[in-house]
Amino acid sequence: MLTVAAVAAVAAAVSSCAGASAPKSSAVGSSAVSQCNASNIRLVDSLRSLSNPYHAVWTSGSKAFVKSLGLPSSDYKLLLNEGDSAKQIAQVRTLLATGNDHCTAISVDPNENSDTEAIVTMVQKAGAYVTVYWNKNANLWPWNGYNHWVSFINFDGHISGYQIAKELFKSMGNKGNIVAIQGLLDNLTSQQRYLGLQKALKETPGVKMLGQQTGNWDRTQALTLMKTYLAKYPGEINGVWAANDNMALGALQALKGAGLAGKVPVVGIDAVPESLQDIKAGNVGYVATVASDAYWQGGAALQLSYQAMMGKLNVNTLPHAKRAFYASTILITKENIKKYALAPKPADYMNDWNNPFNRFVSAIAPGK
Amino acid sequence: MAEPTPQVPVQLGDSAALARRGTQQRKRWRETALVWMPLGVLVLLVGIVSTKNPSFLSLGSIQALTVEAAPLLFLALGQTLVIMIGGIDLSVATLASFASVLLALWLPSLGLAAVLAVLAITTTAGGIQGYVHAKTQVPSFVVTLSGMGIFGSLGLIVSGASTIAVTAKLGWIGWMTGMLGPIPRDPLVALVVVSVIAACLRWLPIGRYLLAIGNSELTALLSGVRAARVRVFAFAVSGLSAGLAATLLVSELQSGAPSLLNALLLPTIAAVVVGGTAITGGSGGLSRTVVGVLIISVLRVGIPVMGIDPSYEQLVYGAVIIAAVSLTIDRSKFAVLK
Amino acid sequence: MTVNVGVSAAPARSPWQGRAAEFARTRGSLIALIVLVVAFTAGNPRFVSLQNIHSIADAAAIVAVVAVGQTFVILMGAIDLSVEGVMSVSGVTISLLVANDRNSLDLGLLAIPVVLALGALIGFAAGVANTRLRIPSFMATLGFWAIGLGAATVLFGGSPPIIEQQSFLDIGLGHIFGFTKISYIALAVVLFAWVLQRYTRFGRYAYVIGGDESVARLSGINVDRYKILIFTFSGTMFALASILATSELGVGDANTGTGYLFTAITAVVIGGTLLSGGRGGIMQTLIGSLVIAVIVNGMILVGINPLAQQGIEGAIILLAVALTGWPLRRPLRVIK
Amino acid sequence: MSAAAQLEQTGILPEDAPVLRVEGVTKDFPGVRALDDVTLELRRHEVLGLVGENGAGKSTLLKVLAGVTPSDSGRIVVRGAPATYHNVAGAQRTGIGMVFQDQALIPNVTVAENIMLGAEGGAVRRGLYRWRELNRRAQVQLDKIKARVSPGALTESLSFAERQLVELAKVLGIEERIDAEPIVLLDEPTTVLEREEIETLFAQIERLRTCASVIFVSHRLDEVLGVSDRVYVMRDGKCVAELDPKTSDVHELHLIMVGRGLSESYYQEAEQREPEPAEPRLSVQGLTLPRHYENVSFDVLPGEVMGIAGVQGSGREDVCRTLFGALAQKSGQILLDGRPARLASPAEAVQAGIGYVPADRRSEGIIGQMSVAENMTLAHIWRVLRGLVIDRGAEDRLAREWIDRLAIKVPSHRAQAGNLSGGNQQKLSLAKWLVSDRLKVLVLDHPTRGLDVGAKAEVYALVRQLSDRGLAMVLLSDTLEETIALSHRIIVMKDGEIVDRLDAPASAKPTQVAVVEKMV
Repeated sequence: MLTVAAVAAVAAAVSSCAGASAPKSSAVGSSAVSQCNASNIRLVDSLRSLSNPYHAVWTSGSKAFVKSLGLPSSDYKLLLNEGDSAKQIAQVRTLLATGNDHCTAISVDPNENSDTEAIVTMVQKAGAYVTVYWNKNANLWPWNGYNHWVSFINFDGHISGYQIAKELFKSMGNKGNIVAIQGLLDNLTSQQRYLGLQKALKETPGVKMLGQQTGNWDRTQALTLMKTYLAKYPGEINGVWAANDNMALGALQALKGAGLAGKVPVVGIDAVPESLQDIKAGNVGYVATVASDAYWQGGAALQLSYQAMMGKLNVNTLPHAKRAFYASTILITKENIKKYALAPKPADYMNDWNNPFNRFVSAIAPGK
Repeated sequence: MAEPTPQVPVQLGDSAALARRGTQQRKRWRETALVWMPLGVLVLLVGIVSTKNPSFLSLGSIQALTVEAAPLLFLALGQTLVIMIGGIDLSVATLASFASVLLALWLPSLGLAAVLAVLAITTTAGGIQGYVHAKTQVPSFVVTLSGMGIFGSLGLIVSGASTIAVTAKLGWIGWMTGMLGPIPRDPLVALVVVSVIAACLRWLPIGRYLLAIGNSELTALLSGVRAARVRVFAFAVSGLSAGLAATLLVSELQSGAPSLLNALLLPTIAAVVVGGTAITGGSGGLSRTVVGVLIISVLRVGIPVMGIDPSYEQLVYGAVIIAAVSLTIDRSKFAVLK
Repeated sequence: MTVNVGVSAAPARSPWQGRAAEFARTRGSLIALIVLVVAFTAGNPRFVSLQNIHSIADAAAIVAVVAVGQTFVILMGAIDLSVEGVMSVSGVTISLLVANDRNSLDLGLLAIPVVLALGALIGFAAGVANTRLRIPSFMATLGFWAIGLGAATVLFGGSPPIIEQQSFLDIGLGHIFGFTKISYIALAVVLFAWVLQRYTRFGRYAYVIGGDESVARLSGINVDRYKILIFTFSGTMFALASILATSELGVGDANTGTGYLFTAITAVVIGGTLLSGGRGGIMQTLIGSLVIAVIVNGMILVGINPLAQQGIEGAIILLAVALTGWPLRRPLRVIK
Repeated sequence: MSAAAQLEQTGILPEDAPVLRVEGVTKDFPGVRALDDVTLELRRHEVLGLVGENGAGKSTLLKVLAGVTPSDSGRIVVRGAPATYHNVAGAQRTGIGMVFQDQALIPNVTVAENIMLGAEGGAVRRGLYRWRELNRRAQVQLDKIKARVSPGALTESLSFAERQLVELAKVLGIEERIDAEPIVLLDEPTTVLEREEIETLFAQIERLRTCASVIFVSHRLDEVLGVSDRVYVMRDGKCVAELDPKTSDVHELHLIMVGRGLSESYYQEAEQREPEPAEPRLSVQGLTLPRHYENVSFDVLPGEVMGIAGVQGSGREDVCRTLFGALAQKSGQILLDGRPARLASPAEAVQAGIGYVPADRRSEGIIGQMSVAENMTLAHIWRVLRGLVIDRGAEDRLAREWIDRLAIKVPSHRAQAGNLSGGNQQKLSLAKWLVSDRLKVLVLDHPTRGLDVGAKAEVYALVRQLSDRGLAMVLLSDTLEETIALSHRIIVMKDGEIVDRLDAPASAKPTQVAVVEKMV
């Protein structure tokens, strides 16, 4: 059962998690209930593109969830912005202008921090409901006048970055040199993950970081970067820390090319199928990754917005802790790989979808 | 088109006169067709989208469309001038992102001064590119390509590679967004600015010079036109429009980020060309660009609401662009087509 | 983006000026390359270590292949923006055709010619759009950029097909004297392209069309045919580049092409090929590709702040192009 | 139809049968009927002269014959068989080649490639160029016209005249290419050639007579009469007369061409008034630009026309470019009305009151896409500014005024300049300067190049008026005759230096011989 894994993974969170387990859906019914039915309900994802595995898995999760509600697949709408903020906002705006907004539940992965405020404001005006992942401006909070913005869910980059770093160091015997490959430099998550790495480095005096550069989340760039690292520090690199799996896999290719695969351990984040396979195989030195569990994300956010829309969840009475929180991530290593190597089955997720707060880890409080 | 002078037909004989009238009518028809073609394409697209999803014609939806079009229109405004003289500005979107960062950083402390400062900076930045391009005789493509990199880096460094939220004094730019009765403000602001520039091109010598340089720079030079200055002007306006686009977006998003508008570069160029301005320069104008921007905007927000499988959107976009351009461009404008 | 020099008004350049200009245009990039190498070596001696030279070669290889295709297009005064589209769709396609974890087609290395044909087809289509529909190459290829990306997304279907064809992966991973096979293939491509440029109508007519298209028509040359051929060739080169990149990545990535468009064009321009067409050539493009690879690699080796890197790259490029073009400057010279 | 078929045809053709017959060919362009039911024939081994004013349809006819532009109706019969080609390549296969007026050469490839362009034939084996063979074949063509040009040279490095010769060599290539005798169309091949080059050309035409048939178009009527066996005169797109050169002369020819006689005072020499001695308008002192010209000094009085004679490379073009700021001088100075003028750019030259009428008006004189009025005010927009704003009304008035004063034939002042005939375009590129009352000096760079007699006469008249208006003019001309006739004084340049100065008062014009011997 996933929740258990989550608990095991993030020991620190146990108490809070237990304390915050599924809310009794006894909130006052809203006017929306009656008028919303299969014909006019819209469950909407606004994501970057289908050309990256992460969002692809996300959508499959969303689709499975919609199905689980017994709604026709035509009720599910997917908006792709191809990394264009203006486009993402425009798409949401048009969406709200072309349908019954009181029966529209939205889940957004904002392209930039900046997009969030514009989107939630529009949604608030239109009377739809939205749940937001990953990105928002530090000073923007759902409880500041947005009772149609159900929750902001993030995954603590500090923790993930820290966890994989620790695993990496462990596999290196806590000594030696590493190189780091960062994500987009102007991306908050990427920065958090890097801070996590630095925390781990402080704790582990034996390990030294030779260099850190950006691979812009991109596999090819990471590949070239790793080659350059290998040339810059021949024979000195004992480990590779990458801010996501995509880049970790790119670096791994470079190591393969240099005949170092398996000798130099690699870690990443996101748990894309490929890295899971590598961890499972265990022969190429892929030590660990972290799952924010895109499949779950797809369903969970829609669920929150949907419940609010149907009046099953009263946003106004929801405690701040539940309107902006870090959800649990799962550290995946050789030990627990078996469970995650295979494709996700909706059945495993129903519980965590029906009780979206199951994966609550900690509140994101202002000034934190 | 001109009516024939009295003496010419006499000289040519009746048959010729007839022939002329025929050919002239054909030519006139072609020209009118070309003027209205972009508009036709726009109507066609809207028609197709709204048959798939009638609510696309709802007031709200149309408002949404025009709001989306506003920043694009600003960027396309500068791009149009540059393309009119046969150049291209690849830096305009990145410059706008950079501007958004500066504005977000300065607005709280400086207020209006921040807005003016940012506009001044982007205008200068554009002008400098034009100057370098004119003086070093390096193609605008290369100059602005490097500009793209430079402004990108500046944006990252100045912002410390993060989004800057505007905490105070938003009022100075806030008025640009929101509604004025049923009409959204953003497109209004954009339209006003565009009309002003358009008026300048129509009534001031600079407009002549732009076209002259686009058509035959050598003749312009030999007629004493200071081409370098005109270049600087075109790129400066491009910079200014980048600044304005940034201002608009910051006022809408209440924050700026080092890659906020980067993705708008290609849509901008596409808009200008779809509008019917020849990529080789020497023709076209802002009115055409306005239509072009609307076409592109319809594609950007229209395709998703048509209920096409999202994974096919890019395919459709590309195909429609080609189709649209093949209808709207005036092929008589380029002697040889590259 | 066109250059024309007035027949009577533009002052005739005196011979030595001409030679200086010619020298700068053809050798300038080489000088820039040398200067950069010296500078970076000063910054970090490791720069000239054999291993680093290998990684520079690999980095330059794929760019060079793309740039070779782009060179002929630019020589005739056009431009091909479809690079990233073609590369992306080719990357996904090849990974689906060789042995992979998604399907059981497994054409083996036979997949390579198939994908090359795909690239050729897209190039051909772009060429037709350019010559028959009479759409400027800039816009036509812009459209095919999107189309390529779209097709890639559709084929990609959510997760990257993992390649299990060892013989194919070996292209990217196998080494000969330290250099990956990619480098050798790229070199072969460059040499082949040089022969095309010097000894075939395909190459010579690229210059002719770039020199004066209407005259070419007057001389009874089937210009459109050669234009289409050249776009077809560039498409094929982009596909090849994508195949190499994919063999290196080991998976079909729907973003294989990301970043290659501007990099390749920059390589061509730095080499001294004029965007206006008619001037330049393959060998210069090769040097241009090396310059880019050296800049990117060198900045990392001397440890320049990641935030500043793209800016510095841009500045260096502008500087290089401006300096190599300096002697070409003339009053009344028209550059767009 | 195939070359082989034509061979049969040629085989059975009687000696005097026409190799080319044009039957009722008609061609319409937007706004004008360029060819109106033209019928003519070209006999074997003859040189056929074709004359007529600009816009009479000569060039159009040649273009139709060369497969550049299709005709609307009528047919062309080559060696007794109706021609089916509809492009240049086809025409060449049929044996028809043309030397184009505006040069048809690729600047950035070698001379050899240009000569063999599109007909590399055996020089390309299995798709691969054999450069030595290509150059050899090109050399053969160049030798025919004794052109001292290396096949390996880059075309753009050649002088304009040299390029013209390469052009001719390119066409002569047809001889070898097809198995029938070629038909060579020469569209004003002599316009830019220097004296001795013209001689070689005519020698070449003589040679061609023995192995080909030639249609020769030129505005220099004496040339045409000298070289042709028969002469067709065209007017308003029709063939209006066929003459025998031996029995007709320039005057008769001109009479038929323009419908009016060639006035005795063709150059209006009677109109030439000697300028009163005065402070020189333009004074050039010790102008030097290494490798271009050395220590050039001369004065031009108000109302004076200063002709500069010299062969290609004499440096006279460069001097003019310097005067107009298109080329910077190293040392020396230029005075306007006694005050030193800084002319670092054309813009500054215009500011200072210097105008420049370029030889290549299409690409340097006018902007085809813009209206006549816009072209006129381009250089002096301030003439029609009210404050900062263009006063369209004023612009229209100004344009109309000058259209009338120069008798420019144009449907309307808002018509596109590109649609005007050559002569009218030239008038326009003059008007561009005349609209300014601040104009002091006018540089005329081959002002009558490619114009027909009628248009030329008008330009000459104009020049006289301008000198009456007190303008100082510097004149470069294609023909010595023109230079001598128009100028008050002439300086002769050679190898970048002034070698002689001659006075040319209306009463006592120097002979061409006197000038030529100094030039070469």
